[in-house]
Amino acid sequence: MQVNENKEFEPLIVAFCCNWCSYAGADLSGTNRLNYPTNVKIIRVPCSCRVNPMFILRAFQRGADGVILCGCHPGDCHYTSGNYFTRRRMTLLFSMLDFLGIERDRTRVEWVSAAEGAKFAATMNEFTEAVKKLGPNRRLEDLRCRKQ
Amino acid sequence: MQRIGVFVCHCGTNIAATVDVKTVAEALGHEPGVVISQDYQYMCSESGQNLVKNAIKEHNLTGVVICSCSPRMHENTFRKAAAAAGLNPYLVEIANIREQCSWIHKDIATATDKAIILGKAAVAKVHLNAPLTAGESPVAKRALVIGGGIAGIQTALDIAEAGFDVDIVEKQPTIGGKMAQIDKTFPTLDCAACILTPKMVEASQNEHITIHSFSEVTDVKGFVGNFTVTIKKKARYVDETKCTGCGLCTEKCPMKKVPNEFNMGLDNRTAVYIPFAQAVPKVATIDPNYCMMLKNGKCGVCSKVCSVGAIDYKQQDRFIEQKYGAIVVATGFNPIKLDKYDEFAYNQCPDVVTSLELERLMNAAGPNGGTLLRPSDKTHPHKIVFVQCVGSRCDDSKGKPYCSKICCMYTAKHAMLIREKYPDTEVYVFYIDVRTPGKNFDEFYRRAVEQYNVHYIKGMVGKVTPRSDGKIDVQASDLLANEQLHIDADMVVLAAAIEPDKTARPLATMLTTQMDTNDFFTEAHPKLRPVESATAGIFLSGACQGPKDIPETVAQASAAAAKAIGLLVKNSITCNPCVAHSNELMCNGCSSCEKVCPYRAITYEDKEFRMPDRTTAIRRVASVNPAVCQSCGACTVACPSGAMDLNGFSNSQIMAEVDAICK
Amino acid sequence: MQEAMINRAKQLLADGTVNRVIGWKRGEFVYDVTPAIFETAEELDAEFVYDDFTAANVSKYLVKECKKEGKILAFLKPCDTYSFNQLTKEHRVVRDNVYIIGIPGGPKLDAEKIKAKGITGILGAKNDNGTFVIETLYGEEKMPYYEALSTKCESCKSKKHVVYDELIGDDGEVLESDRFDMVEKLENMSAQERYDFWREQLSKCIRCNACRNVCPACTCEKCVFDNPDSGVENKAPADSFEENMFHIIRAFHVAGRCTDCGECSRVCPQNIPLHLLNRKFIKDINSLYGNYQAGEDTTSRAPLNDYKTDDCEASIVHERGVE
Amino acid sequence: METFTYYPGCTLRTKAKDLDTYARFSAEALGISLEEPADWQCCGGAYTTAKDEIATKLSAVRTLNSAKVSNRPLITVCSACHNVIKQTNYDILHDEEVASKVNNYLKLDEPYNGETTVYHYLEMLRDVVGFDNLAQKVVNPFKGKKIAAYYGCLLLRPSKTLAMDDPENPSIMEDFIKAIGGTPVIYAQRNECCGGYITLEDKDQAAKRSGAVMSSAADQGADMIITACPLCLYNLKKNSGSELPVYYFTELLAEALGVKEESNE
Amino acid sequence: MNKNLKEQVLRASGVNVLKCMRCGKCSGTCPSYDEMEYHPHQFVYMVERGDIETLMNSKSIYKCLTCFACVDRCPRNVEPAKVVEAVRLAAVRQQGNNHMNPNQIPEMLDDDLPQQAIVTAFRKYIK
Repeated sequence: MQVNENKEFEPLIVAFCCNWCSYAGADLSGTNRLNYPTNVKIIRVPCSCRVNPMFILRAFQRGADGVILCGCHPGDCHYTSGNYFTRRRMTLLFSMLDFLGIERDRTRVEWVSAAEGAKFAATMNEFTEAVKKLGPNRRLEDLRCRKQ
Repeated sequence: MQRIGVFVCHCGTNIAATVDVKTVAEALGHEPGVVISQDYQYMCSESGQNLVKNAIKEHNLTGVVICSCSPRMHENTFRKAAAAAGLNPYLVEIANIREQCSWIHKDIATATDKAIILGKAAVAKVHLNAPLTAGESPVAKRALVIGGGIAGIQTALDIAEAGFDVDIVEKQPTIGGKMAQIDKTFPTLDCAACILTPKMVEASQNEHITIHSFSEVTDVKGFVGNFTVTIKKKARYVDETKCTGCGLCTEKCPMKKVPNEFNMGLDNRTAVYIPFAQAVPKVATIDPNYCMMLKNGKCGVCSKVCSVGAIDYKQQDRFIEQKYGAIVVATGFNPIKLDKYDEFAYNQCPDVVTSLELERLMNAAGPNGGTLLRPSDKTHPHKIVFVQCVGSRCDDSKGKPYCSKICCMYTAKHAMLIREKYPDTEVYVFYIDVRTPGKNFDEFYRRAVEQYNVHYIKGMVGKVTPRSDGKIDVQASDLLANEQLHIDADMVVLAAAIEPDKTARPLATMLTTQMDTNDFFTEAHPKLRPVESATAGIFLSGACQGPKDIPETVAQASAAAAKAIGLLVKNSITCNPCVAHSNELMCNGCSSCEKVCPYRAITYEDKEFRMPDRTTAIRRVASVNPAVCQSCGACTVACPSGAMDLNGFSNSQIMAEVDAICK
Repeated sequence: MQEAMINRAKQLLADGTVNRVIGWKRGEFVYDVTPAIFETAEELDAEFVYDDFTAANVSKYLVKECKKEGKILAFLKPCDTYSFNQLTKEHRVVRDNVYIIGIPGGPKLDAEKIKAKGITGILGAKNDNGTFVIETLYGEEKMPYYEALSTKCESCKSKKHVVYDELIGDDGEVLESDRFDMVEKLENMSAQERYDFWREQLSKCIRCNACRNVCPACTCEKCVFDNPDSGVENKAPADSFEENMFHIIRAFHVAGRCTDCGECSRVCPQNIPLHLLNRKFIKDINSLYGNYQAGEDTTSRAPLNDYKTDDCEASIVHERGVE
Repeated sequence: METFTYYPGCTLRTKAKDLDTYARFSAEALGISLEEPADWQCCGGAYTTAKDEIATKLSAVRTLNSAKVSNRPLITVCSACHNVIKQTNYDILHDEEVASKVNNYLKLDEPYNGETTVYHYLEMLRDVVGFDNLAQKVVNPFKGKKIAAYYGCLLLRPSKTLAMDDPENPSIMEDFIKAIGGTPVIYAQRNECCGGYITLEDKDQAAKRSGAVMSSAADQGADMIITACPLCLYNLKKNSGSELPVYYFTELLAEALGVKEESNE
Repeated sequence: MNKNLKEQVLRASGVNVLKCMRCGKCSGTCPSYDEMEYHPHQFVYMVERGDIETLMNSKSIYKCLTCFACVDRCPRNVEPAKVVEAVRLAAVRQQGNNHMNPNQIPEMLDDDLPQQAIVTAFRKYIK
């Protein structure tokens, strides 16, 4: 994302949300008119376990400043076990990104149920703020793709 | 060449007040492949839908993007509209610009920008959408009920009533389950046998019902509509088709010292036995652990006295295989073992009994012919102490964390029946809470207190000390009086917690259904789908899903039957076409996908392939059963080569969305 | 050793147990030893080599070989047997089609390290009590033995064969090794230092795919980076990110499957320490989900295809380590 | 001959010499060598459950550490010592705070981290010697004797920590009785408290408790009662008002093994 | 209610009093029940309410035998005996509040009394 000297840095946040809990939770925060920043753009997936590490890396490559993955709470997965696999995969992936020196606050996994509209909004506010503090993602970004 | 139509909804002012819909439509009109981009007041209204339909026909659209409310709301509406206009319904994508944009943002400029980006992502995705057709899978018109207690019997009767064949598999020699052991039922005090046995007979006589007694399920393959189940018919050493149930063999059998499990071991039976008079099927069974003929080849009395020649010492276990469309689990419960709670002296004193043992002690067909006598000396007890919550409501390290639900009511029943029949007997009930939610339940408990003078004491028994004079010292707290009591009781009755039958856990593995940490089957949804398991085609009936009394069990049994019938009436089931599929050319056959599939939808086969160098090779490749796949996508990430992909949420589709958002 | 191997191979060829042998032969230089197939006793006598430069893991070659007619004899070093087992677990090799002779492993030598000492024209070498005596075109040279060791042998994890039909020489034990020391050292650096370290290393990558081609866990019919449907198809690094992406994804794909054989780093022409990425995953898996050694057996579930309901949350990454 | 570190405790050196002597001679007869650490201290008699008590745990840790240094399991025989030492060891193993505080205090050559295995003498008989082997070495069996085992509270509880036997349905002492040829008597009060140290200031309460134990055992037909605890023995003998004879289990063991006489010499 | 005292008792005992379901089994099994003014279940409940001083001033804290019957038998794993011990420690740790004076000991002794009883009493009664 662009850094304008006059304007505050506005990070681009990609949020992957599972259809059954977190996407519904995001809808609920809409229904309840709970604000969160426009920086957050949601991509719907059937289950958090559908999220391939490649999607996350690609988002960073193309200019995302933060990627957050939301799924059902452990034990509540619509597919019973999907989020347990997600948890292992993302733990290891994030640990690897951290190992490569990528700021660890750019990635996050959060469990948000369909009833947690307020938690969804609060999480997005908080995460956007955290990423904003880090500034633009330079370490993982593909320079070619940066907007002029 | 793609021809995509974009339709931006105002949703009255819901969207239009914060998102400049005209600008959104205008901007998306410039996206590659978009041939028409329109906005409208209410896209979901009939005229809105007509707008979409007409555009599809007029512009010969290959894809449609609706910018509107959440797809969870109207995705189906617009898919149907597209189908009506001749466009494959899976070529429709929704951009959620209401719940995830207009409703949460205030600034029109930034909200409009975001709506455009969300629209672009949907356009990018729809470019890659493929037309999908829902597959169909046939339904075998036969149901299996596992467990022949009241839950299984009721489910089977209801399914049979609808005209479908149904098999009951029961591991005991007779159906009837726990209810057959119960004396009277609450809150009406009618006799359990009087209401259960007619149902057992009805089940045995129903032309649609086959009862496999003394049998177990040993293997389950397949999926909804198409299960193949292996049933082990254990050798009972008696030819079921010949035995008339006359009982002569049981009279003559010389081995008479076998603990009678039907009477909770309170008396003995013979090695060849019929569990109880009204058993169904009324067929004898030989217990190989005690039969002298089977153990050392000496005896053969039963064979000699049997006039129809039904005894067959050479009988072997038999396996039968059958196809089923639906499976209902009704494996029921058991009281827990009380070894851990010997402060109540259950292992030290025969006059400390469980409630189920008390049922048998009071039952007319029980060891004492219906007269309540102490097991130790067959004398009449004059003072009886009931202890509630033994092993229920415990910390995980100490017992079961749940309330067993039925104990408060059956204890009130026992107390009342004893006071009714033996007014000279004093009855004490130690309780933590008396839990009586249910129709006429609290009234019932109050009758025990007010009409029958049962002493309900809030507190808990802490130590039971049997004495040589036959009395049992019961040391307990009375919390309301703030006293420690010692009662010289003649009998102590423990309300043991109930737990799922031990066979349930291996069965759940075979069925790929989920269980909770207490081994109760998990329902598909705790409120809205209480009698279905998360695995399609597997239904839950009775206490296997959680503690239940008889009326609840019967209600759930009928509900499970209704769900099973709803499946069996279909000739075939439509499958969700958004399922995983494997590209055989790239598949490694490594089994990673299979390991993460919660539905066992993935199987492997060795297939012959023409290789690029014109040779042929046999390779192990995965294939997904579309009738079983539920589209979670776990396999797609487990697959290293990207051979496994998911219709509707493919790698390239999601990647296109990512690119569009990050552009 | 070489002679014993050739003799045994000849016997097995002669009695029909196997119809070919996978071993190694020498290329242009004495240290240039590569895997090769031998079908006759004569070929064996002529070219079969096993010496201190024979480091290559032949397990991966068996993916293709075991699909052919007849049984093949493979000589596997301890580390190679782990790879073989892992491939068996993933149904990539057919155990019954391979006759395995376990042979004692390294330590093997790295010619690059010798050359780095300015020693050229190598003709042969032997270990003389910790001193490495190298015979060259220009006479005898000496260097400390351990300085010539292949990186992958410096921290050997096991001398034990986890699968074999017979052994030549004795079986060893699983070793305590210091293989995670470097990973730990990196973990203790600051994020900026780690980033700088990896940026420097990964920017050397020329996407020659040698790591992928040698890796016994990378046996995909078609690599995801060559798959047009994957959305990440790319054959060469166009920019710094794609090197990151390639190596992260490659490491992720072999996480829980990598036996830590070290071949990736051994073959990298740019000397990128790629094995550190794999070891990072192994170290994390061991500490978060319990010790796991890929290839130790053929039945256990790979950690990424498994879970426990009380696994740690991903936020553990944020809570531990150096910022 | 297997060797163990043996912790007698203060009482076994004074009022409960019998418990100790018989234990030693019996062990020798069973081929087990008990080695006493040179400078043991009193365990303190009671384990303090409070998390903020560190000083009261130190002497137990010193004992545990001396067993660790000699690289042998630790054998105790007095129920109270066993309880204190076992609970302290559990704390060190399961509570990092306790472990670090204790080690900060003690400044041992090498920190003690719960390495020592603690056996009660009865556990040694069951798990090391084996009751079957013991039975074979018995020369004077207690044939026809109805013997009631008294566990009291300290041997069994807290059961999670002591982990010797089923706390409500123990069998180790009954199995011991069977091994020496006697007939065990099961009675409900065998795992209830004798009154313990309350005897110091409330003889009535001690009498009530020990009386309940003794009458329950007598009621079930016991000829004698055995215990592993000096304080139990005291309460049951002095305070219960019962005539039922009370012995240390080691005394019966020594007699069964035929070493009682030499122990008394 | 004294918040500090409550905190101190909860911390020292390590007991989560909120797990109690008020069944009263601890008091049902307690061998010292009749000697106590406040009974084990009351200890748990009063600590939950923060009413510690009443307990500290009661003789009940010296009547617990620490036999752990309540600890082992509590269905909820609450461990009442540890609460009693923590309250007693809070009491005896106060200046001049030792429950026993070493000078009293000789008169308590008899020929057979094992010193185990005395060392135990020191642990329990004196700071």
